[in-house]
Amino acid sequence: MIRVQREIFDVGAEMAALTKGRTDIGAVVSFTGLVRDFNDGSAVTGFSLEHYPGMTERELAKIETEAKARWDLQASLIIHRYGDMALGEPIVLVVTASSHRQDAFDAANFLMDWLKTKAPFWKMEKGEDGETSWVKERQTDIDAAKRWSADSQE
Amino acid sequence: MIRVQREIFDVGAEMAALTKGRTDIGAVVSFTGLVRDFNDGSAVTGFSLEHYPGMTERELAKIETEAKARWDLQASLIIHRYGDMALGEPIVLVVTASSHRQDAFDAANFLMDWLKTKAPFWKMEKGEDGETSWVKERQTDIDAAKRWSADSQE
Amino acid sequence: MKILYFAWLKTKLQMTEETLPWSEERPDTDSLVRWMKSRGPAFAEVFSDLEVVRIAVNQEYIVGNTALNENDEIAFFPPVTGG
Amino acid sequence: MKILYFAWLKTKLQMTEETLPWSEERPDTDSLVRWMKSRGPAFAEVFSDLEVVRIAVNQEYIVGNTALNENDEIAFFPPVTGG
Repeated sequence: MIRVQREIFDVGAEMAALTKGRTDIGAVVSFTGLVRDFNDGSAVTGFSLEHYPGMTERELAKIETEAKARWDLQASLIIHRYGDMALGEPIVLVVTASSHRQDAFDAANFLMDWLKTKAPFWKMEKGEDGETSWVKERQTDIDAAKRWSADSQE
Repeated sequence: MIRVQREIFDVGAEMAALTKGRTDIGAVVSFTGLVRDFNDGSAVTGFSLEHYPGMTERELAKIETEAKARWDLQASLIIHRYGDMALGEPIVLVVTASSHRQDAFDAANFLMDWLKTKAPFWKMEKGEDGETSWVKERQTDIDAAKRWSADSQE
Repeated sequence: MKILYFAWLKTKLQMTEETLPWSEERPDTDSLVRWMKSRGPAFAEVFSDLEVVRIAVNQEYIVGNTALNENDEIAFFPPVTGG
Repeated sequence: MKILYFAWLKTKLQMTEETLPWSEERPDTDSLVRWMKSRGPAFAEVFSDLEVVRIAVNQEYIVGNTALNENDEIAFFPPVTGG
């Protein structure tokens, strides 16, 4: 399940909804990305995310489908926000549920790595001086995403 | 932070409490273990966990300390229940917070693997016939824990 | 053809989208990029380093030169930084 | 010495804990286990396969034979299955 929204979301409520009423799920892993007050050593005072409506949903759906093909998942959820966000607010949530602990961990890790390099979102930060700047891609994110390509089923 | 308790806990509330008021945390990973209605192909109708009070807290604290030594963690939480639990209820929660996504993922994965093989808990399941049985250790858990020993700092 | 710009490309070009009439001079993405570079200093700068410009046609990333049709939606944007 | 039993050891021995007087016959964990085996059929069975019995002294796992003192807490239990 994927959702792209401007509104803030409640991590706990989303996780609870995914497993509510189910007694067949043994392991749930979540990743939450939050707006930090610093980045690369500089103070961040404001934060905004632009995205490409339409393509965002397509890419997230493709990534989720790939995760379901690679791991034994009973449920999964990706929520990604766009627009203005306050410091400390959640930006993204990935939840994976599986019978197997390692499947849930690996799938969540994979979803984040691929999302980081494929989903069309762009972060803009405001610094202490009030200047806004577009965040640059990180080599560590590129490298992290490549880990999953060696055993790609594509 | 570690907690060993009989009472049920609220995954979302625990996660929220860990990051509440903080704007320096970028990544939070959680693992939740739930009581399933089957195990190794057999139906499970009831569930109970015995533990070794005192040693449990010591082992969990040691495991958490080891994770903090290995990864850059801003916060961590381990909650483990004991006693009787209903199907679908949470058994264990591990939460890790870090500036770095991969640190949060790896630390949570490690905490679960070591907890599974070191923390003195024993599961008892009740089957469809009403018979109770102690759950046997799994080779996959032993192997999973060994992954983290190759680069052990001990 | 509908053209979309995102993030710093949008900021530099001061444009979020535009509609271009179909032209046989721009039958594919390579020729479209060449034409873009010729539009003026801001465009020349934005398209000077294609290493930092991603292209999507009809909301799919493209690999290599890609043929274009009249009703295509072409998007130019930097490497993504979400998550 | 305080002795604790957990999980199926507790079930089979029908005992969760007991206090043993200090004895020079049981100065370490190896001799304690030998003495345990001699206590009767249930004990002999429980301690027959030490591969599936873990030992903790004063709430710490032990490695190899370990010296015991009068006020020690010794626990016997199967491989753990929490989480």
